[in-house]
Order: sequence, then C-alpha cells, then structure tokens
Amino acid sequence: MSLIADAFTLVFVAAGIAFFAAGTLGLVRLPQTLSRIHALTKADNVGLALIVLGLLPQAANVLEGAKMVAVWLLAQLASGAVAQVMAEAVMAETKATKDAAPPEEGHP
Amino acid sequence: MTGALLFGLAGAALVGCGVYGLLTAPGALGRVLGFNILGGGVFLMFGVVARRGAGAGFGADPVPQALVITGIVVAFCATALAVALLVRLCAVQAEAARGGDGDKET
Amino acid sequence: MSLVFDAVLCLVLLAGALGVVTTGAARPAVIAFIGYGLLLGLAWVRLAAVDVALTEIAIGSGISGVVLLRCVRALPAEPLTPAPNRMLKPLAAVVSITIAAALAAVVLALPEPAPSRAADVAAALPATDLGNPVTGVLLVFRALDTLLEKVVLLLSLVGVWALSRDPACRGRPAPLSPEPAPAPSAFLARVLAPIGVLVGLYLLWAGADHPGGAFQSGAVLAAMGLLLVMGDQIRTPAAESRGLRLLLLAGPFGFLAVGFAGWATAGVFLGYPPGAEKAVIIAVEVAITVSIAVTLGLIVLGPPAGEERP
Amino acid sequence: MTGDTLSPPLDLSALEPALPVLSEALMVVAIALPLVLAFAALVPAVRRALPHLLVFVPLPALIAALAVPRGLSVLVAPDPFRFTLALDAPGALLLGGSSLLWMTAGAYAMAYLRKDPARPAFMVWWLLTMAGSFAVFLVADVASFYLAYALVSFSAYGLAAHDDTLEARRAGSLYLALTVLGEALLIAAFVMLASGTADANPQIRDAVALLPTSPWKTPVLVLVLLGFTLKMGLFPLHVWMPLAHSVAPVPGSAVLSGVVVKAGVIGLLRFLPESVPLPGWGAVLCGAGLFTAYYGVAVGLTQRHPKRALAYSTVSQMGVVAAVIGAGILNGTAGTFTIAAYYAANHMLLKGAMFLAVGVAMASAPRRAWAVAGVAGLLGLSLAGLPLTGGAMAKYAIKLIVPEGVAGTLLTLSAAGSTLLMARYALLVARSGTEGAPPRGLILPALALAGLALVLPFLLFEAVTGLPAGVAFTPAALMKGLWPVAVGLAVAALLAWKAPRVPEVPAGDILHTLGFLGATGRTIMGGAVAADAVLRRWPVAALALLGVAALVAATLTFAVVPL
Amino acid sequence: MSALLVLAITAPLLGLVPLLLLGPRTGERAALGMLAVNVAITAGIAERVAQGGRALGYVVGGFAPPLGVGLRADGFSAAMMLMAALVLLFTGLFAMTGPGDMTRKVKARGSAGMPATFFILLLSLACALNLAFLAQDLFTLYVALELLTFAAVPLVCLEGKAGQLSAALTYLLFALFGSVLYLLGVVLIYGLYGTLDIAHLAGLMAQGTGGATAGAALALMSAGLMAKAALFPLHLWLPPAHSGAPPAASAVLSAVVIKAPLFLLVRLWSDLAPLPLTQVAGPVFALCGAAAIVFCGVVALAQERLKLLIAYSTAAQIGYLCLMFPLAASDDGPWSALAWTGGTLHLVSHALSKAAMFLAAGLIAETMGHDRLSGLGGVGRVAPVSVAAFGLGGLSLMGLPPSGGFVAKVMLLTSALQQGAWWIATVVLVGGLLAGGYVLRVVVIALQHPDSDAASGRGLPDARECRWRALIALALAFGAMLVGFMPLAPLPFLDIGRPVTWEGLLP
Repeated sequence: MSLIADAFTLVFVAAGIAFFAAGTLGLVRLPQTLSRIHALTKADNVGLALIVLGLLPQAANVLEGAKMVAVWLLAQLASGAVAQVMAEAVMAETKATKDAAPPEEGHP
Repeated sequence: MTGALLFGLAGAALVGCGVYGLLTAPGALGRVLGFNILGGGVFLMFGVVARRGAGAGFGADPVPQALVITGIVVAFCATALAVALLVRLCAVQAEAARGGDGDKET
Repeated sequence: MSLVFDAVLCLVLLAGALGVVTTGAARPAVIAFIGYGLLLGLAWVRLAAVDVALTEIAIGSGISGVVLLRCVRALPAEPLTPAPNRMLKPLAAVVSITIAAALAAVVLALPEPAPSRAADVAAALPATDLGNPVTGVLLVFRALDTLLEKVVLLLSLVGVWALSRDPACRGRPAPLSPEPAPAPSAFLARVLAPIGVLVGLYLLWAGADHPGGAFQSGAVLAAMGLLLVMGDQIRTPAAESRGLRLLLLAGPFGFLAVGFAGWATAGVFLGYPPGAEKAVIIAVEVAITVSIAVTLGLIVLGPPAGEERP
Repeated sequence: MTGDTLSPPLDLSALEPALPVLSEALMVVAIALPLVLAFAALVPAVRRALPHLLVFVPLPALIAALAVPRGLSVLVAPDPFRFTLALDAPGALLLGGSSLLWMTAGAYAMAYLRKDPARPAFMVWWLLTMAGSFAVFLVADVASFYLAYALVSFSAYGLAAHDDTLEARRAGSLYLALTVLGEALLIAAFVMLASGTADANPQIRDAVALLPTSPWKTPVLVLVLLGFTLKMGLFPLHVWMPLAHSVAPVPGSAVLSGVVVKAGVIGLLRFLPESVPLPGWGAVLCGAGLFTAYYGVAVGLTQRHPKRALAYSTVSQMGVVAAVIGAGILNGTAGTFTIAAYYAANHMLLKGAMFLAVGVAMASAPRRAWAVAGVAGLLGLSLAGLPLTGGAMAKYAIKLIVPEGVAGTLLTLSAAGSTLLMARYALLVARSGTEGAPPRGLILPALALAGLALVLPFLLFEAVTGLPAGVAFTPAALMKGLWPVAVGLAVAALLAWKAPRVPEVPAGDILHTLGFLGATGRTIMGGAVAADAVLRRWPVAALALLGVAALVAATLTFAVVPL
Repeated sequence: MSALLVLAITAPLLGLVPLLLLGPRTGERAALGMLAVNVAITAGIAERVAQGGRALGYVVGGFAPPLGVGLRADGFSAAMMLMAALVLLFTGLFAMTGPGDMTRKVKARGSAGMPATFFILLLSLACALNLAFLAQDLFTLYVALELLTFAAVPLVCLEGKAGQLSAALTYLLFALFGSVLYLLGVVLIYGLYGTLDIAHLAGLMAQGTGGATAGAALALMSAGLMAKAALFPLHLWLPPAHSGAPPAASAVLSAVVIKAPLFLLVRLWSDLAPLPLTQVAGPVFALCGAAAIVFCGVVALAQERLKLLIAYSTAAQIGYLCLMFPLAASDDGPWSALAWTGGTLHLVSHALSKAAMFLAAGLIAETMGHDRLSGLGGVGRVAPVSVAAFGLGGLSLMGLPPSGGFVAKVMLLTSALQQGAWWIATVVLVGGLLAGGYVLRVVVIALQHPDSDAASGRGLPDARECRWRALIALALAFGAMLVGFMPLAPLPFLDIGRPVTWEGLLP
C-alpha cells in the first residue's frame, strides 16, 4: 500500500517539478512580459497542482490533506488575479509609451 | 548541530553582504536594503544560537527566538520610517525643483 | 541529505543577498530582497523556528516588501547621486569579507555545550498554561520587551504620520493607486479577504500552543485590509477618526492595562492572575493583534493627506 | 618690616565682642553690594537710581580696608561650598586704593556718559567689574579666587568694548581671547596646587605653603607667572593692554589701568611664596619686569594719543612691580609683598587720576587744557618719583626691596624713563583740548583723586615699611629721588627742542608681527572644516564605525591575553 | 521591589492616550502634566536611592533574571533620570507657547506652539530615556535605544523641510547601522553566556571565559552606542540634525537624547566589562573623545550659523565624558572616583546648559528671522534674556565658575594630573579654550551696537523675544550654574548600587 502511495507521490511530484522547471525556463527565456507571465502562471499552477496531488497520499489525516488542497486553491486564486492585474498594467504601460511618442517632452 | 553551524556561517556571510550594501549603496533605499540584509544575518545568528541551545524538550532555545520576533518587528518599523522619510524627501525635492520655474504663481 | 539541502539553501540565500546589494537599480533590488526574505523564512524553518519563519515571511518579506515597492514607485527614475569613489567598492568588499570571516571565526568558536535558557522556560511554562514556549517568552517572561515593542510600532506610525503635510495629521492616506482598481483586484479582494481573515484568526488562536501568534496574525489581517483597499472595497480610513485611534491604542494600552491589573491580582506589574493566565494572555493577544493589523496597514498606506474639504 | 601685622588705621577694638561678625559682614557686603545692584539693575526703578548710587557702592569696601583686622579669615559658606574671605596687608592696600578709585571714577563716569544711551549697560559692567575686583583682593580660597578673577577679567570686557568702534571690537576680542588663555593657564596651575593638599579647595595660603616641596612646583610656577603676568601686561604678553585701555571710555580706562591689572598683581602676591627664596624664578621675573619697564617707555614715547601713552606707562609700571616682586622672591625678603602692593596702590590712584585728567582736557578749550596738563604733569612726576610727592615715598619703599646693584640701578634709571614718558603724556594732554568748559562732574572727581594720589602714600609709608616717613626726606634720599627725574626732564627738554621724527608705533606693537598666527589659525580652521566634510560623508563615516569597532576589538584581543 | 521604577516607564506612556484620543489642547496639557509627574517620579527614585543608600530593583512579571527582565535604579541612573526629566519638562513648557505672542506678524495671539506630535514624541522620549537608564537586560536596552531613535528622528523633521528630512534620514540610517551592530554584540553575548542580564553577565565575564568573542561583542556594542551618541568620528548626522530641528527639538536632542547611549557606554564598561578590559579599552574611547573635543571645537569656531555652532559644540562636548574612561578605570582610589564624578557632572551640566543654549538660539533666530552670526549684531538689545541664557549656558561649556562645567573640568583635570595623564589634562584645557572662543564670539556679536553694523545694511527687527520662553531657557542655564555649587569631591551618591547585583533587591 505504502509502496504504491510512494510511487504515486514520486511520479506526480517529479512531473510537478518538471512543470515548474519549464515555467521558470519560460520566465527566463521568453522575450515579452506578457508571454512570461503566461508561461509562469500556467506552468506553475499545473506544477503546484501535481505536487499537491502527489503529496496527498502522504498526508497524515484528512485535515492535513484539506490544508494542502487549500494552499493550491489559494495559490490558484492569487496567481490568476495577479497575472491579470500585471497584464493590464503591462498593456497600459505599452499604450502610454506609444501615446507619449515624442519623448523630448519628459523631464530631463 | 552541523546544520546550525552552516546557518551560522551563512549569517556571518549575510552580515558581510549587508555591510557591503551599507557601504556602497549610493542612495538611501540601497542603505535601507543593506540594513535589512545585515539585520537578517544578525537574526539568523540569533536563530543559530537558539538552535544550538536546543534542550528540555524544545527544538531550540525559545528565548532568542522570541528576541528575533521582536527584532524583526523593530527592523520593520525602522524600514517603514526610513522609507516614509525618503518618499517625503523626494516629494519635497521634486516640488522645490518644480517651484524653481513656477515661482510667480505662488 | 538535509545538510545538502541546508547548504543549497544557504548558497541561494547568499546569492539573493548579494543580488540585493550589488544590483544597481532600485526595483530589481527590492524584488530580490523579497525573494531573499522568503528564503530566509525557509532557513528559519530549518532552524526549528516556525514562529520566526512566519514572522519573517509576513513582516520581514511581505509587508516590508510592499512598503519598499511603494517607495520605489515614489522615487524619481534616476536619483541624482554623485559617482562614488572608484576605490570604494573594492575597499568595501575587502572590509565586508574581513568582517564576515571574523564573524565566521567567532561562530565557530562559540562554546560547547551551548548555554541555553530552554530548561528555565520549560520549568516555568506549565504555570502559564501555554503550549508554545515562544509565546510564553514573548508575553510572560519578557512581556516588557513585547509591550515596548508595541510602543515602538505605534511610534513608527506616529513618525510616518508626522511626515504628513498637515501638522495636525488629519485626513485619509492617499489610496495605493490613483486609478480605479482593475476588476481582478476587486475580485481577489472580495474572495480572498474573508479567507485571509479566517487564516489570521486561526494563527492568533493557534499561537498559544502552536506556532503563530499576534504578529503573524496581525500581518495577515493587515494584508487583507490592504487587499481590500487595493480592490477599492473600502476607503482608506481617516487618521483623525476616534475609532481608528482606539484600535491603534487597544494593543499597547490594553497590554499596559493588563500589566497594571496584574499588580492587583498577581502582585506584580505584568503578572497574570493565577489560574486565569491563559485566558488573559489570549485576551491580550487579541487586542495586540487588532492594533498590529491596523498599525501595519496604516504604515503601508503612509501619511494622511490632510484635512478634506467637502 | 611689618607685613601681616600692619594694623588697620581705624581702630574698632571698642567693638571687641562684635568685631568678627562686623568684619565678616563688611567684607561680604563689600563684594555683595555691587553684585546685587548689578542684578537689580534689571528693575527699571533701580536702574534709574543707579547713577546717584554709584559713588557710594564702594564705601563698604573702603571701610573694610580701613577697619577689618589684618589676617582675619572668615568662612562665609559652610564646608562643601567653601567661600572664605581674608584681608592681609597687601589686600587691604589694594582694596582701599581701588575703592577710592571706584568712587571717584564712578562719579566721573556718570557725568562723562551723561548723554550715552547705553549708560545702563556700562553701569552693569562697571558694578560687575567692581565686585570682581573687590572679591579678588578679599577671597582666601583657591576656587573663589578663580571665580573672582574670572569675574573681574570678563566683566572688564564690557568696559573696554563699550564704545563699540571697530577698533574697540578688535581690542575687545583680543582681550577676551587672551583672558580665556589666562584662565586656562591658571586653572591648570590651581588644580595642581590644590592637589597637593588634602582639600579639594584649600586656602591659598596653605596651598602655597606646600608649593616649594610640591612635585608640581615647576609647572605651577610657570603657569602662575604666565597667567598673572598676562594680566599685568609683562612683555611680550602686554599686547592687549595698550589696545584695550585706550579704546575704553575714559573712566573705563581709568579702572582698567588702575584696578583690573592689579588683579594680576594680587595674583602674584597670593600665589608666590614670600618667605622661601626662589632664586631662578625671582631673577626671571625681575629681569622680565625691568625689560618691560624700559620697553613700555620706549614704545609709549612714540604714541600720539595721551590714553595710549598712559597705557604704555601702565605696561612700564607693571614691569617695575614685577621687578620688585621678582627681587623679593629672589631672596625671600620679608615685607616684599606689602611694599609691592603699596607701590601698586600708588600707581592705581595716580594712573586713575591721570586718565581722568585726559577726559577733562578733551572736554576743555585749549587754554584750559594747558592747566589740566599742569596737574597731569605733576601727577606724572609723582609717578616717576619726584621728591616730596607721594610717588617718591613709593619709590623709596621699593628700593628697600631691590638691592643695590645692576637691578637697583636699572630700577632707578627707569624712573628717568618714566619722567620722559610722563612729560610726553603731559604734552599730549595739553594738545588734546577741543572747546568748551568741562562740567564740574568731571573736574571734581578728577581733582579729588589727584589729591588723594599725591597725599595718601605719605600717610601709609610708615605702616607699610615700618620706617618713619622722615627717612624719605633726608637730603640723600631727596637727591637720590631727584636726579633720575631731573635726567628725564632734561632729556625731555632736549627732545622737545630737537625731536627726531619717530613714527608712531601702532598700539599693540609686536602684535602686528604676529599676523601669521591669524593666517595659521584660518588655515587650521579651513582644514578642519574640509576634513569634517570628508568625515561626514556616508561611506567614510560607515567605514569609521566599523573601524572603531575593529579597533576596540583588536585592542581587547591583543592587549589582554588572559581574558 | 520599588513600584516607582515601573511608573517611570509607564507614566509617560499613559500621557499618549489623551494626546491621541482627545484634542491637541487637552492632550498637550495632559502631556505636560505627565512630564511633571515624570519629574516627581524620578525625584522620588533619586530620593529613595539616596535615603536607602542602595539601588532600587523591580522584576517585571515576577520572573527573576536571567529568565525575566529586571529594572534597577542606582545612583548614576537616578541622577541621569532626574536630569532628563527636568530638561524634558522645561522643553515641554517651552514648546507650549508658539511665536504667536511675540511678533506682530502672526495674527492669532497665542497660536499653538509645537504640534501635538511633538508632545507624543516628547513623552515617548521620556519613556525611552527612563527605560535606557533603568533596564538591566541588553536586549531591553536595545528596544529602549530603538524607541529613543524612533522618537528622536521625527523630531528633527517636524517642519518637513528638505534639509530637515535629509538630516533625519541620515540620522535614522546611521543610528540603525549602530543598533544592528549593537544587536550583533548582543547575540554574541547570548551565544557565550546564555543570558543578557547585566548583573549575571558581569559575574560571568569576570571569570574570563569569553576570549576574543567577548571582546568582539563588547566592541560591537560600543561602536553601535558611539554611532548613536555621535562620538567623533561618527558625528556625521549630528550637526545637520541638531541644527536643523526646531529649537525645542534641538534642545532635547542635544541635551538628553545623545546622553542615553553615552550612559549605556559607561554602563557597559563600568558595570559589565571586567576592570582589566576597561583599562585596555578606555584609552581608545578617550582618544575619540579627545579628537572630538579638539576637532569639533575647531570646526565649531569656523561656523557661520548659530545653531550649527551649537551643534558642533555638542559634538565636541560629548568627548569630555569619554575622557573619563581611562581615568575612572584606573583603580586609583579617590582619583578615579573623582573622574567618575566629574564625567557625570559634565554630562548633567552639559545637558542643562546645552538645552538652554539651543532654546535661546531658537528664540534669537525667531526674533531676528535668521541665525547667521554675521547678522546678529546687537541682538542683545531685542533678546536680552535669550542672550543672557546663552551666555550663562556658555559659561558651563567654557568651564568657568560658577558652573557645572567648571566643577566637572576641575575634577577631570585633577584626576588626570594625579594619574599623570598629561595629554588628557591638555585636551581638557584646550577644549575650554575652544569653547571660550566659540561662545564668546557669539556673546561679543550679541553685545555689539546694532547701528554700527553697516555691513548688514539694516537695523534690528521690530520684534521682541518671547520673555516667558526666554525665562525658561534662563532657568535651564541657571540650573547648569547650580550644578557648579557641588563640592569638589567625589559624590558618594553616584557610587550607590555599584557593582551591579540583584542581591537584596529581589523578593
């Protein structure tokens, strides 16, 4: 029983780590802020989900498992909202720089 | 014990980093960051001292841990005050710079 | 295995710290600092100090991070600083390395067995009915420090407010952002805030026997308050409001009142009534938590903008 | 000779039981009265009444000088706050003389400054200086002496700088600077002196008695001599005196030259042991005094203003006093100090009267000025020791101390120099007339003081020297007194007939060669400010902080092995 | 167990409640009342200490050190507390009234003095100072120092001018640098001995098991304290902060705030560190002190602004206390006791006189509208009481009788000469000369005739000093003079409660 659980954990956590690694790679390598955010949130959400899922069999009791799930849910919520806010900010900034085309007007 | 020692060395190194930051930072914000790093290193040494003092059923000596909590709060207060001062200073300086060509209005 | 983990953690921590102090620009340095704070929290867990870890992450990294990020935004893009002497950096490096090396030597020379107050605490803790020794130290054995630390917190708010343009410190602090909040922020605030408050209260309740306590809880509550402000769910409070002032004073002066009450009941200042220690301690913690939450939030919001003109 | 046993002229022994209390009260009131009035001047009513009171304020001091038994020492404050007063013969002579000068000059000042809007301020400084001068002659313990000395020195600045001209400001600043220097020298001396005794604040007499055997003997003597001769204006520390004394209003100059410099004299008398020979020290002091006596005459002769000539004369005369004291301690001659004080008191009255005369002359039409110059000349000749004047008695007395020989001869010859300088002074007074008639308020006090100055030395001679006054009237003595004056007058006549054109030496003479000191000072200050700017830069200060920590740690680690 | 010790810390805090809850008027009155109560409490403590001839102790929460924290008042701390309480009360009184009743320009008669924030900070200072003088735990002292810093920094920039803000920022940052070094020392001490209680530590350290670590800890703590006290060469923040602050703030900053770290420096080396260590480290502090006296004195001479001049004078005068270290630690019986008394008296008299001088300088600047020395000619006419207060305060700085500065100087000189420390004696004398230079320079200018000051091209302003506030300054200056009537002998009061121990103080 515990062997199966350990194997389950091993597989899922490894997969989660792989997603995290991919997300991090995206953060480092992708050229634009928007695509970076995209890569990061997507990959990390899945990665976190996989890790939580993988760790669930290791939980001592139901409450502990529930806490782990809660962590995942909260992270989902936060990263989703934050990613959107950041994206909006990026859009606004790009727009602003386009509007203020002649940069001579700015203060030296 | 070796783990604690490792963090002790890390604490010493952090102190070094903080000092470097405090010495070389060109502006106040950099100095605030340097102070925080330095403080982090000192707190970590508290943690090491606490960990080394584990006993009586505790994983660490609780007294230094409690001191660190107080210390972190005090350091935060210091950071907040310094930042508030810096922000206000920049605002006043910016106003003064603007005031240079807008004297007639006031 | 764990030693390897610790070593890696230490190295990453150091790299983060070096990043903070060597990055020239303000914003990356602050972001690196927030990351460094999180890693430091991890280090605290490894040092069997979960209480400290929570505090470090909530305050040392979290709220401090917000404060610092706000500062970065308020700073002029390129601060006019004179070019430092070229000799400064190498000299500073040499000095810093020397200091670090000397301290490392000192750490290695610390006596063995290490002196500790753990036994004293263990002996005195049962009388207080608390399970968490750190809370015991903070609120019972060294209650004076904690009381005064609350005053320090209040004083730093006074210091921040003293920078208001209005010498009488009236009005509301400026909102965190002049524009209306984006929809996701509002959504996040509505959904997350209740959960966060719950978490905060849990931390407070758990603090008596498990890691957690007033500061961790207060920081979470303050964060929720800020979230609500950012999501345009509530207005920033007016500094002159009597109710707000009462909330600010509740912690330190509630604590002080309990201290004086201890004179009557336990015969000593900051003593607790025998038999009711835990109840009184939790009551104190509640008062402190409220004040901490309000104070931390207001510190982040900054000085009030002056009297409002209707 | 009599020394301390010099008995008071007023005999109060009828009041025997009350005598100690009465004496104590007199001495305290002498000091306290001007002090209290100075503070009471804050009240407008007192301020208005003050001009009429000023003449009477020194009265308790005069009575004390006349009536308090010599050697009486009273403890005014209980032990931890010791404040002791005592009156010995030198103190009584100087106290009495100064009280007379303060009275007459006070009356004179009120007339002189009648129209000055700043007169109230002058009166306050006047009272403070007066209190300090009385205290300095009366106090007997070291700390109180320092207090009194500081009071008289610093308050005198207010008199010197009263006119607030550019010249007065410069002179005042120099005076203050040197006064502060003097205070620093003296405090060091006093601390060393006191540390020889069991008491933190000993009686001056006790402390000085231990001096000859003290391990601090040399530094104490060096510091005492420097500190007090600075106040007396011995070469080369005289530079402030011609400047300060000549810029003050006339009554101010009178008390500055008359009284304030005597604080230095009483200092030497109090802090040098009288009866223990100090050969080397005495010789140095005597030599410096004699040199100054001639130097003052030489520079004074070139002066074009009577007040500056008088100031240089004071320099010269203080040189004579120093020479007498030096000769006395050279051999440990008993009675030296009383005679030195006698000579100083004589100078006090004469110099005061001569200054007042300058003011009278300046307010007179030229013809009257010549009359004033006549009186002034007589006073001057008295100072030079013209037989049958009071000054001759003083000159006779000091010859008792200074042995015949090189020093004695030089001292005698210096009288010729004095005569010459006094002739110059009289000439300058005669030329300083302007127009109008001097008010009576100026003439009467000046005349009164002149009369006292010419007569009083006769009355005191016997008490001071223990010799009948007649010894000074023997033909030999008269001849001995006359020839230097005659020589001086002859030379004066010669010079008047065919004077070489000598440019006026600017007041303060050698001061003007010290300009580089000012430049050095400015360089040092500039350097310090620049260094300060560097030290106060953040990285430097932060490094200094670490450096201090490292320094302390290193000191502890390497200096103490067995920690 | 003396309840007064707890009250000394808590009473000023209680004054914060009305200030934060009720209006500024009521709050200010309550604050002043609390400052007066504070004087009464500290006087009570001093009286009890003097009466009992031994220290007072209190164990907070009933847990004895080393687990708990204790408060303890010995003669030295009682004297310092009383001095600080008096200065704070007088400054509070001074700050109550604004310039409203002195110039015609200000319309509202009796317009408020300092804002309510000032009184909050003043009360916090009172709490922090009392704590610093009473606490016996190195970490509680750290909290006290931080409390002090956080109360002092906003005082510098209450008016929100750019110069003040930047001075406050520098002050804060450097003080933080200092406190983190102090904390580093504290952690090393805890790591070595497992306690932070001074009495216990003194016993442990005397056994000499600390090695280089103990030395490093002491050095770090001392350096931190020196940074907070602005001891040369760590004075970068003091001149701008003390000269830029409003006068009432400058007065407390210069008079008492920097005294707390100095006091702790003394406590560290006289009560905590064993004598041999103090004898070794003493000359280092004395060297810094001597450099402060000479260097900052010369810089003060060169200043063109009155308040900067006074600020540099503070930086110089700090040095005198440090001269005490090698003399007091010499184990030379009465002479070291004399140095100890002299240093303490200097601390007290400097506090009183410097407060008087800063308040007077503030009034002078208020009357004239500026504080440039070149334009102050004749200010004695329009601000006679202020100038008198300045001059009397200066008397103490110059070390002239009758003043506390004189007594202190004589004691230090005597001790130095008796112990053969010629260089210290010379520095004391030179410091007096420099102080004479910069004080008299101001007095001379103030006494000049205003009309003859052609350079400035204008006469005196049409204003008069605020007599009531000038009298407060004068009272402080007289206080400094009164200290001068101390007998010239070691004061036994200061030795009460030394060496530090809890014996007999705990229940």
